[in-house]
Amino acid sequence: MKILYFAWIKERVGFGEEDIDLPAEVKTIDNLFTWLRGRGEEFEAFLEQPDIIRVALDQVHAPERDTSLAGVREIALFPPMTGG
Amino acid sequence: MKILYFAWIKERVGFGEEDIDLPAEVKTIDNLFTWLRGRGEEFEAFLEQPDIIRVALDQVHAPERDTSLAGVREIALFPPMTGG
Amino acid sequence: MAEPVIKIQVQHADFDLNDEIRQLTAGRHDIGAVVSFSGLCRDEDGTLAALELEHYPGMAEAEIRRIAEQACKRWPLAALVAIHRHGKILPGENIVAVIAASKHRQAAFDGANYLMDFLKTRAPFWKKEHPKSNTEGEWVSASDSDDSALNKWD
Amino acid sequence: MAEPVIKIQVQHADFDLNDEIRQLTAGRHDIGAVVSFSGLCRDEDGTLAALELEHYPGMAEAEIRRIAEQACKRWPLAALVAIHRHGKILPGENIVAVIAASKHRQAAFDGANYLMDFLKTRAPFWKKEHPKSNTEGEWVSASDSDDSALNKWD
Repeated sequence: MKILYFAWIKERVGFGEEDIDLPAEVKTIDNLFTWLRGRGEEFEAFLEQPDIIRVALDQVHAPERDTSLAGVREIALFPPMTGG
Repeated sequence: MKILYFAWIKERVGFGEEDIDLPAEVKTIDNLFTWLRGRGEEFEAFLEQPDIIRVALDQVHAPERDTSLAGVREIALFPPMTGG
Repeated sequence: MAEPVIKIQVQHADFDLNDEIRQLTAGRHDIGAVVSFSGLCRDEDGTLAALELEHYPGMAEAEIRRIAEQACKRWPLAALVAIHRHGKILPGENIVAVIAASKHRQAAFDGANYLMDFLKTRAPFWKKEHPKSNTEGEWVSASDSDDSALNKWD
Repeated sequence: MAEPVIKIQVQHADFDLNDEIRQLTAGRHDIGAVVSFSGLCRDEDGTLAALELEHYPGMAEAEIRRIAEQACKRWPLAALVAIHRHGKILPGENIVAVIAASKHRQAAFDGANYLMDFLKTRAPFWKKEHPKSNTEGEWVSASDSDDSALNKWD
Protein backbone atom coordinates (compact mmCIF):
# COMPACT_ATOMS: atom_id res chain seq x y z
CA MET A 1 0.00 0.00 0.00
CA LYS A 2 1.19 3.47 -0.86
CA ILE A 3 0.53 6.02 1.87
CA LEU A 4 0.90 9.75 1.27
CA TYR A 5 1.12 12.56 3.83
CA PHE A 6 0.66 16.25 3.06
CA ALA A 7 1.23 19.68 4.62
CA TRP A 8 1.87 19.70 8.39
CA ILE A 9 1.16 15.97 8.63
CA LYS A 10 4.06 15.35 6.25
CA GLU A 11 6.26 17.60 8.39
CA ARG A 12 5.39 15.74 11.61
CA VAL A 13 5.79 12.28 10.09
CA GLY A 14 9.06 13.36 8.50
CA PHE A 15 8.33 12.10 4.99
CA GLY A 16 5.63 12.44 2.34
CA GLU A 17 5.28 8.96 0.97
CA GLU A 18 5.85 5.33 1.92
CA ASP A 19 5.17 1.89 0.49
CA ILE A 20 4.08 -0.45 3.22
CA ASP A 21 2.47 -3.86 3.68
CA LEU A 22 -0.52 -3.30 5.93
CA PRO A 23 -1.34 -6.17 8.33
CA ALA A 24 -4.42 -8.19 7.40
CA GLU A 25 -6.43 -6.78 10.35
CA VAL A 26 -6.26 -3.24 8.92
CA LYS A 27 -9.52 -3.33 6.97
CA THR A 28 -10.89 0.21 7.42
CA ILE A 29 -9.68 3.80 7.85
CA ASP A 30 -10.37 3.49 11.59
CA ASN A 31 -8.17 0.36 11.73
CA LEU A 32 -5.46 2.23 9.85
CA PHE A 33 -5.49 5.12 12.35
CA THR A 34 -5.18 2.65 15.27
CA TRP A 35 -2.34 0.81 13.59
CA LEU A 36 -0.50 4.05 12.66
CA ARG A 37 -0.63 5.22 16.31
CA GLY A 38 1.41 2.17 17.25
CA ARG A 39 4.21 3.12 14.88
CA GLY A 40 5.71 5.84 17.03
CA GLU A 41 5.14 9.23 18.59
CA GLU A 42 5.34 11.16 15.30
CA PHE A 43 2.24 9.26 14.21
CA GLU A 44 0.55 9.56 17.59
CA ALA A 45 1.15 13.32 17.45
CA PHE A 46 -0.68 13.99 14.22
CA LEU A 47 -3.45 11.53 15.13
CA GLU A 48 -4.18 13.30 18.43
CA GLN A 49 -7.21 14.94 16.81
CA PRO A 50 -8.22 12.28 14.30
CA ASP A 51 -11.46 14.10 13.40
CA ILE A 52 -9.65 16.86 11.56
CA ILE A 53 -7.57 14.47 9.42
CA ARG A 54 -8.95 14.05 5.89
CA VAL A 55 -8.49 10.79 4.03
CA ALA A 56 -8.52 10.08 0.31
CA LEU A 57 -8.59 6.55 -1.10
CA ASP A 58 -7.20 6.32 -4.63
CA GLN A 59 -7.51 10.11 -4.90
CA VAL A 60 -11.18 10.27 -3.87
CA HIS A 61 -12.32 11.82 -0.58
CA ALA A 62 -13.41 9.17 1.95
CA PRO A 63 -15.24 11.02 4.73
CA GLU A 64 -16.51 7.92 6.56
CA ARG A 65 -14.07 6.24 8.94
CA ASP A 66 -15.54 2.77 8.48
CA THR A 67 -14.81 2.79 4.73
CA SER A 68 -13.12 -0.44 3.64
CA LEU A 69 -9.57 -0.37 2.31
CA ALA A 70 -10.14 -3.48 0.19
CA GLY A 71 -8.74 -3.00 -3.33
CA VAL A 72 -7.26 0.40 -2.49
CA ARG A 73 -3.76 1.13 -3.81
CA GLU A 74 -3.14 4.64 -2.50
CA ILE A 75 -4.17 6.21 0.79
CA ALA A 76 -3.56 9.89 1.48
CA LEU A 77 -3.81 11.65 4.85
CA PHE A 78 -3.98 15.43 4.97
CA PRO A 79 -5.34 18.41 6.91
CA PRO A 80 -8.42 20.40 5.79
CA MET A 81 -7.78 22.05 2.44
CA THR A 82 -6.82 25.71 2.23
CA GLY A 83 -6.30 26.26 -1.50
CA GLY A 84 -8.11 28.63 -3.82
CA MET B 1 -34.24 73.37 -24.76
CA LYS B 2 -32.06 70.65 -26.26
CA ILE B 3 -34.01 67.52 -27.18
CA LEU B 4 -32.22 64.26 -28.06
CA TYR B 5 -33.66 61.19 -29.78
CA PHE B 6 -32.01 57.76 -29.85
CA ALA B 7 -32.23 54.41 -31.66
CA TRP B 8 -35.47 53.81 -33.59
CA ILE B 9 -36.99 57.02 -32.27
CA LYS B 10 -34.16 58.95 -33.90
CA GLU B 11 -34.78 57.07 -37.13
CA ARG B 12 -38.53 57.89 -37.13
CA VAL B 13 -38.04 61.53 -36.24
CA GLY B 14 -35.31 61.81 -38.85
CA PHE B 15 -32.72 63.53 -36.65
CA GLY B 16 -31.01 62.95 -33.30
CA GLU B 17 -30.91 66.37 -31.78
CA GLU B 18 -32.68 69.72 -31.89
CA ASP B 19 -32.61 73.02 -30.03
CA ILE B 20 -36.09 74.31 -29.54
CA ASP B 21 -38.01 76.92 -27.55
CA LEU B 22 -40.75 75.06 -25.75
CA PRO B 23 -44.03 76.98 -25.28
CA ALA B 24 -44.67 78.12 -21.72
CA GLU B 25 -47.53 75.63 -21.26
CA VAL B 26 -45.15 72.65 -21.65
CA LYS B 27 -44.38 72.16 -17.95
CA THR B 28 -44.13 68.36 -17.60
CA ILE B 29 -43.10 65.30 -19.59
CA ASP B 30 -46.79 64.61 -20.28
CA ASN B 31 -47.20 68.13 -21.66
CA LEU B 32 -44.12 67.59 -23.84
CA PHE B 33 -45.56 64.40 -25.32
CA THR B 34 -48.83 66.17 -26.14
CA TRP B 35 -47.03 69.07 -27.73
CA LEU B 36 -44.68 66.80 -29.75
CA ARG B 37 -47.67 64.91 -31.19
CA GLY B 38 -48.84 68.16 -32.75
CA ARG B 39 -45.55 68.60 -34.61
CA GLY B 40 -46.26 66.05 -37.36
CA GLU B 41 -46.83 62.42 -38.11
CA GLU B 42 -43.23 61.36 -37.51
CA PHE B 43 -43.72 62.44 -33.89
CA GLU B 44 -47.20 60.94 -33.66
CA ALA B 45 -45.78 57.65 -34.91
CA PHE B 46 -43.19 57.16 -32.21
CA LEU B 47 -45.56 58.43 -29.53
CA GLU B 48 -48.26 55.92 -30.44
CA GLN B 49 -47.19 53.82 -27.44
CA PRO B 50 -46.01 56.51 -25.05
CA ASP B 51 -45.62 54.05 -22.16
CA ILE B 52 -42.59 52.39 -23.71
CA ILE B 53 -40.74 55.68 -24.32
CA ARG B 54 -38.07 56.39 -21.70
CA VAL B 55 -37.20 59.93 -20.77
CA ALA B 56 -34.05 61.36 -19.23
CA LEU B 57 -33.84 64.93 -17.93
CA ASP B 58 -30.30 66.30 -17.84
CA GLN B 59 -29.00 62.72 -18.25
CA VAL B 60 -30.97 61.26 -15.33
CA HIS B 61 -33.84 58.79 -15.81
CA ALA B 62 -37.23 60.41 -15.19
CA PRO B 63 -39.76 57.56 -14.92
CA GLU B 64 -42.72 59.71 -13.79
CA ARG B 65 -44.67 61.51 -16.53
CA ASP B 66 -45.70 64.38 -14.29
CA THR B 67 -42.08 65.37 -13.60
CA SER B 68 -41.55 69.09 -14.08
CA LEU B 69 -39.28 70.37 -16.81
CA ALA B 70 -38.43 73.54 -14.86
CA GLY B 71 -34.70 74.23 -14.98
CA VAL B 72 -34.01 71.33 -17.34
CA ARG B 73 -31.55 72.00 -20.18
CA GLU B 74 -31.52 68.62 -21.96
CA ILE B 75 -34.36 66.17 -22.54
CA ALA B 76 -33.70 62.76 -24.12
CA LEU B 77 -36.31 60.36 -25.49
CA PHE B 78 -35.34 56.76 -26.16
CA PRO B 79 -36.62 53.17 -26.24
CA PRO B 80 -35.92 50.64 -23.45
CA MET B 81 -32.20 49.98 -23.16
CA THR B 82 -30.64 46.90 -24.74
CA GLY B 83 -26.93 47.29 -23.96
CA GLY B 84 -24.65 45.02 -21.98
CA MET C 1 -10.71 49.66 3.34
CA ALA C 2 -9.66 52.64 1.22
CA GLU C 3 -12.23 54.47 -0.93
CA PRO C 4 -13.15 52.19 -3.85
CA VAL C 5 -11.66 52.98 -7.24
CA ILE C 6 -14.36 53.37 -9.91
CA LYS C 7 -13.44 53.48 -13.59
CA ILE C 8 -16.05 53.77 -16.33
CA GLN C 9 -15.16 53.81 -20.02
CA VAL C 10 -17.35 53.94 -23.11
CA GLN C 11 -15.26 53.39 -26.20
CA HIS C 12 -15.18 51.72 -29.59
CA ALA C 13 -11.84 49.99 -28.96
CA ASP C 14 -11.65 46.47 -27.60
CA PHE C 15 -10.14 45.85 -24.13
CA ASP C 16 -7.69 43.40 -22.56
CA LEU C 17 -9.10 42.00 -19.33
CA ASN C 18 -5.73 40.85 -18.07
CA ASP C 19 -4.30 44.36 -18.50
CA GLU C 20 -7.30 45.94 -16.81
CA ILE C 21 -7.03 43.57 -13.85
CA ARG C 22 -3.29 44.13 -13.61
CA GLN C 23 -3.83 47.90 -13.52
CA LEU C 24 -6.33 47.75 -10.71
CA THR C 25 -4.35 45.31 -8.57
CA ALA C 26 -0.89 46.83 -9.24
CA GLY C 27 0.89 47.82 -6.05
CA ARG C 28 -2.01 46.70 -3.86
CA HIS C 29 -1.84 43.77 -1.48
CA ASP C 30 -5.35 44.13 -0.07
CA ILE C 31 -7.18 42.56 -3.03
CA GLY C 32 -7.78 38.83 -2.73
CA ALA C 33 -10.51 38.36 -5.31
CA VAL C 34 -11.21 39.75 -8.76
CA VAL C 35 -14.32 38.81 -10.73
CA SER C 36 -14.68 39.84 -14.35
CA PHE C 37 -17.65 39.54 -16.64
CA SER C 38 -17.37 39.88 -20.38
CA GLY C 39 -20.35 40.01 -22.67
CA LEU C 40 -19.78 38.86 -26.26
CA CYS C 41 -21.69 39.24 -29.48
CA ARG C 42 -23.51 35.94 -30.16
CA ASP C 43 -24.59 34.62 -33.53
CA GLU C 44 -25.81 31.04 -33.15
CA ASP C 45 -27.58 30.99 -36.52
CA GLY C 46 -24.68 32.44 -38.48
CA THR C 47 -27.06 35.08 -39.89
CA LEU C 48 -25.63 38.18 -38.20
CA ALA C 49 -23.24 40.46 -40.09
CA ALA C 50 -22.65 42.82 -37.18
CA LEU C 51 -24.17 44.50 -34.16
CA GLU C 52 -24.34 48.26 -34.04
CA LEU C 53 -24.23 49.75 -30.55
CA GLU C 54 -25.67 53.24 -30.16
CA HIS C 55 -25.33 55.10 -26.87
CA TYR C 56 -26.12 58.40 -25.19
CA PRO C 57 -22.72 60.02 -24.68
CA GLY C 58 -22.38 61.54 -21.23
CA MET C 59 -25.42 59.85 -19.72
CA ALA C 60 -24.03 56.38 -20.51
CA GLU C 61 -20.95 56.98 -18.38
CA ALA C 62 -22.90 58.86 -15.69
CA GLU C 63 -25.56 56.16 -15.35
CA ILE C 64 -23.03 53.31 -15.09
CA ARG C 65 -21.16 55.36 -12.49
CA ARG C 66 -24.36 55.77 -10.46
CA ILE C 67 -24.88 51.99 -10.52
CA ALA C 68 -21.23 51.39 -9.58
CA GLU C 69 -21.57 53.76 -6.63
CA GLN C 70 -24.65 51.86 -5.45
CA ALA C 71 -22.67 48.59 -5.67
CA CYS C 72 -19.85 50.12 -3.62
CA LYS C 73 -22.34 51.07 -0.89
CA ARG C 74 -23.67 47.55 -0.80
CA TRP C 75 -20.44 45.52 -0.80
CA PRO C 76 -16.91 46.22 0.46
CA LEU C 77 -15.29 46.63 -2.96
CA ALA C 78 -11.75 47.79 -3.59
CA ALA C 79 -12.36 48.61 -7.26
CA LEU C 80 -15.08 48.47 -9.87
CA VAL C 81 -14.46 48.87 -13.60
CA ALA C 82 -16.94 48.94 -16.47
CA ILE C 83 -15.98 49.20 -20.13
CA HIS C 84 -18.77 49.31 -22.70
CA ARG C 85 -18.03 49.36 -26.41
CA HIS C 86 -20.07 51.26 -28.99
CA GLY C 87 -20.18 51.24 -32.78
CA LYS C 88 -19.94 48.18 -34.98
CA ILE C 89 -19.19 44.88 -33.24
CA LEU C 90 -18.72 41.56 -35.03
CA PRO C 91 -19.94 38.12 -33.86
CA GLY C 92 -17.56 36.71 -31.24
CA GLU C 93 -16.25 40.14 -30.28
CA ASN C 94 -16.46 41.72 -26.83
CA ILE C 95 -19.32 44.13 -26.09
CA VAL C 96 -18.89 44.89 -22.41
CA ALA C 97 -16.65 44.11 -19.45
CA VAL C 98 -17.20 44.57 -15.76
CA ILE C 99 -14.51 43.91 -13.17
CA ALA C 100 -15.02 43.89 -9.40
CA ALA C 101 -12.18 43.55 -6.90
CA SER C 102 -12.47 42.93 -3.19
CA LYS C 103 -10.74 41.37 -0.24
CA HIS C 104 -13.04 38.34 -0.36
CA ARG C 105 -14.65 36.51 -3.22
CA GLN C 106 -18.39 36.78 -2.58
CA ALA C 107 -18.33 40.60 -2.60
CA ALA C 108 -16.47 40.53 -5.92
CA PHE C 109 -18.97 38.07 -7.44
CA ASP C 110 -21.97 40.04 -6.18
CA GLY C 111 -20.56 43.44 -7.16
CA ALA C 112 -19.87 42.36 -10.75
CA ASN C 113 -23.21 40.57 -11.08
CA TYR C 114 -25.16 43.55 -9.68
CA LEU C 115 -23.39 46.05 -11.93
CA MET C 116 -24.14 43.93 -15.02
CA ASP C 117 -27.81 43.45 -14.12
CA PHE C 118 -28.43 47.17 -13.68
CA LEU C 119 -26.20 48.21 -16.57
CA LYS C 120 -28.33 46.00 -18.86
CA THR C 121 -31.58 47.70 -17.96
CA ARG C 122 -30.52 51.24 -17.04
CA ALA C 123 -27.46 52.27 -19.07
CA PRO C 124 -28.50 54.06 -22.28
CA PHE C 125 -27.22 51.72 -24.99
CA TRP C 126 -29.21 50.24 -27.87
CA LYS C 127 -28.33 47.32 -30.11
CA LYS C 128 -29.22 47.10 -33.77
CA GLU C 129 -28.72 43.79 -35.55
CA HIS C 130 -27.48 43.95 -39.12
CA PRO C 131 -28.27 40.60 -40.76
CA LYS C 132 -26.07 39.25 -43.53
CA SER C 133 -29.13 38.93 -45.76
CA ASN C 134 -30.49 42.44 -45.44
CA THR C 135 -29.06 45.90 -45.70
CA GLU C 136 -31.55 47.35 -43.19
CA GLY C 137 -30.96 46.26 -39.59
CA GLU C 138 -33.44 45.67 -36.75
CA TRP C 139 -33.38 47.16 -33.28
CA VAL C 140 -33.16 44.52 -30.55
CA SER C 141 -36.16 44.42 -28.19
CA ALA C 142 -35.65 44.76 -24.46
CA SER C 143 -35.77 41.44 -22.66
CA ASP C 144 -38.18 40.60 -19.84
CA SER C 145 -35.58 38.26 -18.33
CA ASP C 146 -33.23 41.23 -17.95
CA ASP C 147 -35.92 43.11 -16.06
CA SER C 148 -36.69 40.16 -13.81
CA ALA C 149 -32.97 39.59 -13.12
CA LEU C 150 -33.15 42.73 -10.98
CA ASN C 151 -35.51 41.06 -8.52
CA LYS C 152 -32.68 39.11 -6.93
CA TRP C 153 -31.24 42.36 -5.54
CA ASP C 154 -34.43 43.45 -3.69
CA MET D 1 -25.67 23.16 -26.67
CA ALA D 2 -22.51 21.16 -27.44
CA GLU D 3 -20.76 19.15 -24.71
CA PRO D 4 -19.06 21.62 -22.33
CA VAL D 5 -15.30 22.02 -22.62
CA ILE D 6 -13.57 21.42 -19.28
CA LYS D 7 -9.93 22.36 -18.80
CA ILE D 8 -8.12 21.89 -15.48
CA GLN D 9 -4.49 22.91 -14.97
CA VAL D 10 -2.28 22.76 -11.89
CA GLN D 11 0.98 24.55 -12.55
CA HIS D 12 3.57 26.84 -11.05
CA ALA D 13 3.47 29.30 -13.95
CA ASP D 14 1.24 32.35 -13.89
CA PHE D 15 -1.64 32.65 -16.38
CA ASP D 16 -3.09 35.33 -18.65
CA LEU D 17 -6.86 35.56 -18.26
CA ASN D 18 -7.37 37.34 -21.54
CA ASP D 19 -5.50 34.59 -23.42
CA GLU D 20 -7.45 31.88 -21.63
CA ILE D 21 -10.77 33.54 -22.45
CA ARG D 22 -9.72 34.08 -26.07
CA GLN D 23 -8.82 30.40 -26.38
CA LEU D 24 -12.16 29.21 -25.11
CA THR D 25 -14.25 31.62 -27.18
CA ALA D 26 -12.19 31.37 -30.38
CA GLY D 27 -14.26 30.30 -33.37
CA ARG D 28 -17.44 30.04 -31.28
CA HIS D 29 -20.42 32.32 -31.69
CA ASP D 30 -22.63 30.64 -29.08
CA ILE D 31 -20.93 32.19 -26.02
CA GLY D 32 -22.51 35.41 -24.82
CA ALA D 33 -21.10 35.58 -21.30
CA VAL D 34 -17.76 34.80 -19.71
CA VAL D 35 -17.15 35.16 -15.97
CA SER D 36 -13.67 34.86 -14.55
CA PHE D 37 -12.55 34.73 -10.96
CA SER D 38 -8.96 35.27 -9.94
CA GLY D 39 -7.71 34.74 -6.42
CA LEU D 40 -4.64 36.74 -5.41
CA CYS D 41 -2.15 36.50 -2.56
CA ARG D 42 -3.06 39.18 0.01
CA ASP D 43 -0.70 40.78 2.49
CA GLU D 44 -2.45 43.67 4.20
CA ASP D 45 0.06 43.90 7.08
CA GLY D 46 3.10 43.81 4.84
CA THR D 47 4.49 40.92 6.93
CA LEU D 48 4.31 38.13 4.37
CA ALA D 49 7.40 37.12 2.42
CA ALA D 50 5.62 34.48 0.32
CA LEU D 51 2.92 31.84 0.27
CA GLU D 52 3.90 28.25 -0.40
CA LEU D 53 1.20 26.17 -2.09
CA GLU D 54 1.46 22.42 -1.64
CA HIS D 55 -0.89 20.10 -3.52
CA TYR D 56 -1.65 16.42 -4.09
CA PRO D 57 -0.63 15.82 -7.73
CA GLY D 58 -3.19 13.77 -9.58
CA MET D 59 -5.97 14.15 -7.03
CA ALA D 60 -5.88 17.97 -7.26
CA GLU D 61 -6.72 17.86 -10.98
CA ALA D 62 -9.19 14.96 -10.56
CA GLU D 63 -11.08 16.63 -7.72
CA ILE D 64 -11.42 19.97 -9.51
CA ARG D 65 -12.63 18.09 -12.57
CA ARG D 66 -15.30 16.31 -10.50
CA ILE D 67 -16.51 19.70 -9.21
CA ALA D 68 -16.49 21.14 -12.75
CA GLU D 69 -18.55 18.21 -14.00
CA GLN D 70 -21.10 18.82 -11.24
CA ALA D 71 -21.29 22.49 -12.27
CA CYS D 72 -21.86 21.48 -15.90
CA LYS D 73 -24.79 19.28 -14.82
CA ARG D 74 -26.31 22.15 -12.91
CA TRP D 75 -25.96 25.01 -15.43
CA PRO D 76 -25.87 25.13 -19.24
CA LEU D 77 -22.16 25.96 -19.54
CA ALA D 78 -20.19 26.06 -22.79
CA ALA D 79 -16.81 25.89 -21.06
CA LEU D 80 -15.28 25.77 -17.60
CA VAL D 81 -11.58 26.36 -16.91
CA ALA D 82 -9.68 26.14 -13.64
CA ILE D 83 -6.00 26.96 -13.23
CA HIS D 84 -4.44 26.57 -9.79
CA ARG D 85 -0.85 27.52 -9.13
CA HIS D 86 1.46 25.67 -6.74
CA GLY D 87 4.86 26.44 -5.24
CA LYS D 88 6.03 29.83 -4.04
CA ILE D 89 3.68 32.77 -4.66
CA LEU D 90 4.45 36.39 -3.74
CA PRO D 91 2.02 38.98 -2.35
CA GLY D 92 -0.11 40.45 -5.16
CA GLU D 93 0.44 37.44 -7.42
CA ASN D 94 -2.28 35.19 -8.80
CA ILE D 95 -3.08 31.94 -6.99
CA VAL D 96 -6.07 30.59 -8.86
CA ALA D 97 -8.34 31.37 -11.80
CA VAL D 98 -11.72 30.00 -12.74
CA ILE D 99 -13.48 30.87 -15.99
CA ALA D 100 -17.06 29.94 -16.88
CA ALA D 101 -18.59 30.58 -20.29
CA SER D 102 -22.23 30.29 -21.25
CA LYS D 103 -24.88 31.64 -23.56
CA HIS D 104 -26.34 33.80 -20.79
CA ARG D 105 -24.76 35.64 -17.92
CA GLN D 106 -26.36 34.14 -14.81
CA ALA D 107 -25.18 30.59 -15.64
CA ALA D 108 -21.65 31.91 -16.13
CA PHE D 109 -21.74 33.77 -12.79
CA ASP D 110 -23.17 30.78 -10.95
CA GLY D 111 -20.85 28.23 -12.56
CA ALA D 112 -17.72 30.20 -11.66
CA ASN D 113 -18.92 30.94 -8.14
CA TYR D 114 -19.86 27.29 -7.49
CA LEU D 115 -16.57 25.96 -8.82
CA MET D 116 -14.62 28.36 -6.57
CA ASP D 117 -16.65 27.53 -3.47
CA PHE D 118 -16.12 23.79 -3.84
CA LEU D 119 -12.53 24.10 -5.03
CA LYS D 120 -11.74 26.01 -1.81
CA THR D 121 -13.00 23.26 0.47
CA ARG D 122 -12.48 20.07 -1.57
CA ALA D 123 -9.42 20.46 -3.83
CA PRO D 124 -6.27 19.15 -2.09
CA PHE D 125 -4.15 22.29 -1.78
CA TRP D 126 -2.56 23.68 1.38
CA LYS D 127 -1.12 27.14 1.98
CA LYS D 128 1.87 27.84 4.18
CA GLU D 129 2.66 31.46 5.05
CA HIS D 130 6.30 32.40 5.19
CA PRO D 131 6.57 35.62 7.18
CA LYS D 132 9.34 38.12 6.48
CA SER D 133 10.38 37.98 10.13
CA ASN D 134 10.74 34.24 10.52
CA THR D 135 12.40 31.46 8.56
CA GLU D 136 9.81 28.85 9.62
CA GLY D 137 6.39 29.29 8.01
CA GLU D 138 2.92 28.52 9.37
CA TRP D 139 0.23 26.46 7.74
CA VAL D 140 -2.98 28.39 7.11
CA SER D 141 -6.04 27.11 9.01
CA ALA D 142 -9.17 26.14 7.12
CA SER D 143 -11.84 28.84 7.28
CA ASP D 144 -15.36 28.30 8.62
CA SER D 145 -16.67 30.93 6.19
CA ASP D 146 -15.42 28.79 3.29
CA ASP D 147 -17.37 25.83 4.67
CA SER D 148 -20.53 27.88 5.16
CA ALA D 149 -20.22 29.38 1.65
CA LEU D 150 -21.29 25.95 0.39
CA ASN D 151 -24.72 26.29 1.98
CA LYS D 152 -25.92 28.62 -0.76
CA TRP D 153 -25.77 25.71 -3.24
CA ASP D 154 -28.06 23.38 -1.24
